[in-house]
Amino acid sequence: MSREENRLRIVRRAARELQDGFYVNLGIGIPTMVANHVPDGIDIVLQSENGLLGIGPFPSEAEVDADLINAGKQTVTIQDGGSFFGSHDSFAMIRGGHINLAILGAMQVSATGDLANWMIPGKMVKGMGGAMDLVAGVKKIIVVMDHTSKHGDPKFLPECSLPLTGTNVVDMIITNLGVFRRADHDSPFQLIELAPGVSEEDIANSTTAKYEVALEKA
Amino acid sequence: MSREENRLRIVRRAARELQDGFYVNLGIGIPTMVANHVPDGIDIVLQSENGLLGIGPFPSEAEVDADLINAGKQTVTIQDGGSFFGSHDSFAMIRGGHINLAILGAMQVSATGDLANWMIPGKMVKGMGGAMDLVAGVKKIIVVMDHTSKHGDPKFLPECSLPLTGTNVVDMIITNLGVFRRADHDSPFQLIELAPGVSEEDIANSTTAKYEVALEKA
Amino acid sequence: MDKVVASAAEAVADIPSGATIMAGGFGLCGIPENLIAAIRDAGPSNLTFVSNNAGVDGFGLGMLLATRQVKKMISSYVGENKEFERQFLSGELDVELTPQGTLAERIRAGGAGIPAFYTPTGYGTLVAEGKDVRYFDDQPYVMERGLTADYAIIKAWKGDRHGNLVFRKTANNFNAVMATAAKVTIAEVEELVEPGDLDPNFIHTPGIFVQRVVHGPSFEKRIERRTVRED
Amino acid sequence: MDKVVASAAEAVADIPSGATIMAGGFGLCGIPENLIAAIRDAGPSNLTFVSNNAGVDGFGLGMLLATRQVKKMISSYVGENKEFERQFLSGELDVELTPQGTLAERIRAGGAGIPAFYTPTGYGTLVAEGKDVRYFDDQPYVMERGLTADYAIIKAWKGDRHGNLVFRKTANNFNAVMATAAKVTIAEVEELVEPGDLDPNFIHTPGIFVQRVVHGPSFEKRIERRTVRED
Repeated sequence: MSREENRLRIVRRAARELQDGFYVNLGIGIPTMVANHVPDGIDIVLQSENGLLGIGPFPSEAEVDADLINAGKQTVTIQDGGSFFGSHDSFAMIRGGHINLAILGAMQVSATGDLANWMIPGKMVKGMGGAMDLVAGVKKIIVVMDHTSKHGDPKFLPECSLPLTGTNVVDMIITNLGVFRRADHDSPFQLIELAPGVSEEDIANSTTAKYEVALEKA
Repeated sequence: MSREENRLRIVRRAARELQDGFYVNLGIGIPTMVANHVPDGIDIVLQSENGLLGIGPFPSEAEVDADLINAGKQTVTIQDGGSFFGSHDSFAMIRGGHINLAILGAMQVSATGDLANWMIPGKMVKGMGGAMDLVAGVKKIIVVMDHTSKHGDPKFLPECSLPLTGTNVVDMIITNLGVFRRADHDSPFQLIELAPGVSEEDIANSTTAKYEVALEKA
Repeated sequence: MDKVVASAAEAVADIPSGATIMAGGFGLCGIPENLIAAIRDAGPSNLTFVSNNAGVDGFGLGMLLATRQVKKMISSYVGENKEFERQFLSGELDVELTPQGTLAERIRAGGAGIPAFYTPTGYGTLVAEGKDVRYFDDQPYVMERGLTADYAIIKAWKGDRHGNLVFRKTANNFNAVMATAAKVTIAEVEELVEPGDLDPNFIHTPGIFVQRVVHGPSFEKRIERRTVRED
Repeated sequence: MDKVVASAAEAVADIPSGATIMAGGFGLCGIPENLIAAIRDAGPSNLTFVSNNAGVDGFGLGMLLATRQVKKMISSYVGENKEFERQFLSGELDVELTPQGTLAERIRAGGAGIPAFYTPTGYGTLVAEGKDVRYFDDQPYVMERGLTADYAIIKAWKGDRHGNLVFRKTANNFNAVMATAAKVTIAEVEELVEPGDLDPNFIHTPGIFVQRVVHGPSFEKRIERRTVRED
């Protein structure tokens, strides 16, 4: 499959985790694409940590408003029933456990759910933004990522080698090769789905983290 | 002097501490009367800890609004330029040192500025309300009180015998007999004014706290 | 997303005996009077209420004191209520007195994921007994814990089906902050409006904090101290 | 009570070299662009800025990086600025990276008289190094300190002479909270109105937090990522 097709499948799989009535924060980049694949009959509200509940679609040229942006600094719109608030209230909302789900990208995830997604030593450090607050506060964290790095190195590892964003925070990992989930933060990850054409052995060859296999029927 | 005249004099003396541009919180009872004696040319804003900046006069019968009360639960009005907010924001304002002055009643004040004004052991305890927050957060605390209790016992004491509202919090004491002030919370109180017809000896006879005498010319 | 339930009775039907409930209001101003009456009618007992005040005899939380549904109050000022006094003095009712600002901040912390914070309020007084004290920049502070509840019952002016709320004048008080700190927040509103009717710039409580909305059938809005000026 | 000053230049004239300044805005949205330009023109140096971001080359705080007036940044994300990168890598500029929510809460605490609080954010990461860790209900939390500043420069939509402010859409961000945490808060507003014009139910920043108000002469409101839908 092409890189584009792989991304689309990851995004669609992540969208299946959305439940009716969920308040959701989507990370910058690929996670943002999940908004375009919300299943029919599922009503969700998207939060943007710069102070917006109810993100709408991108604006038309005429609607563009410098005072209405998302956390990726893109111009957006607001849906009916949405609201604006300050950053202190936005992160009180996040830290207080009021957001049901966040979908984020990752550089590395450990077998115990540690996440690294903000810093590569030796490269220019831009900052963690709101990522550390999201993983610490949101009820459920789904990571979407390529199964291995550009160089083919595993990204689901016994321990992260990169500086952490949070410890024991990831609930689910969706990659181009398969899906891992764990019941709670004391349980190991289980491989529950394989991507089409991917074998258990393919996963094992690209993964250094320990995990259980508990494949679910599609 | 009559009790009424004494009270009026205390209130007027307290009002002389108001400075132009001050944000002020007035305690329930006698302190509230200070609002009626703001000197000419002095513009102040009154805060009510239940969530109101810019308390106006009592309403006319037609203006009475159950949704607009002060911390004493009296119906009030709001001035132009006032604002409403929640209790959490109101006490953030108080605790954060944004109120310039609070004028409060007292049962006892100690020589080191401890204040007792919320509880008499053995009597029904109603609660401290917002008094502990006010004395902890407001920049300057003025106590207005009778110099002695109904039974003639001194109320300005070496140490408070009643449960405290706060330790080392009082900046100024205005009684029916005189005025005490201190430069800062490390300094002793100084007697700076005598009420008409009151001698230094009268004060000494009704006071067990140690204080310095530094009378100012009227 | 429609959070509107048909009646106050339906909104409180699942509140079990022994629940901890935050109740908005300052004195009788901005209290959820319909929800309180519904809890009286539903009858759960051994309730712990977090509420700045305890109502008056026969109105507000005084209703639930009369029916002995309240086991404990966490409040800052409780002095307008003879039945309260009787139950307290006889030991039937447990009371935890908390400075008003500390109460508000504990609730704010509970809703904001802050398990504890330091405050200057109450240092050196009875309320600091048994609590950690720590110095910052040579000043002493008391550690206080965040506070959460099973339910919050609050009263708003206008609300929409998503649970967005606005409050009127000083009837906000503890309502907005309590909405953030309960597992289930139930709001009674004077006016029910449609999503989009409220200006998104000026929402006091975003809908995310509210699980149920009830359009109150009527509001007595009793006044404790009617004070008027004589013109 | 009239807090209006005639110009941005007058409003910032007393800011000394070495001052700590909070600056509102998220990216380029809601930044106090007139006040930043006035600080550039006034020329104080060795400034510490508390700001979520550092602007872009030549706009926002990037203006003050170009003139080397900034000694240190306390920010959560600084990655849109080549001059920033150059100064940082050469050691000319000190940077303290703080999670965005911790930054917002530290400022909120500073304004609310809370010297320190516990947060789950950053536990087990680089940002927790050297900080106290404490367990509450078996979960680990990091202690963070409240943050205050000598000045806050913020941008509002409408403001009155008393300093009451309202913000527009997502241009609120850090502006409201920073107003509470500085000794001197200077607000530039798009529209200057009279006391009483703003609805007292819907004031984002009560005037008590604002010492100076400037009616901004013009607002560029540059957009970082203009993204439109194709219909």
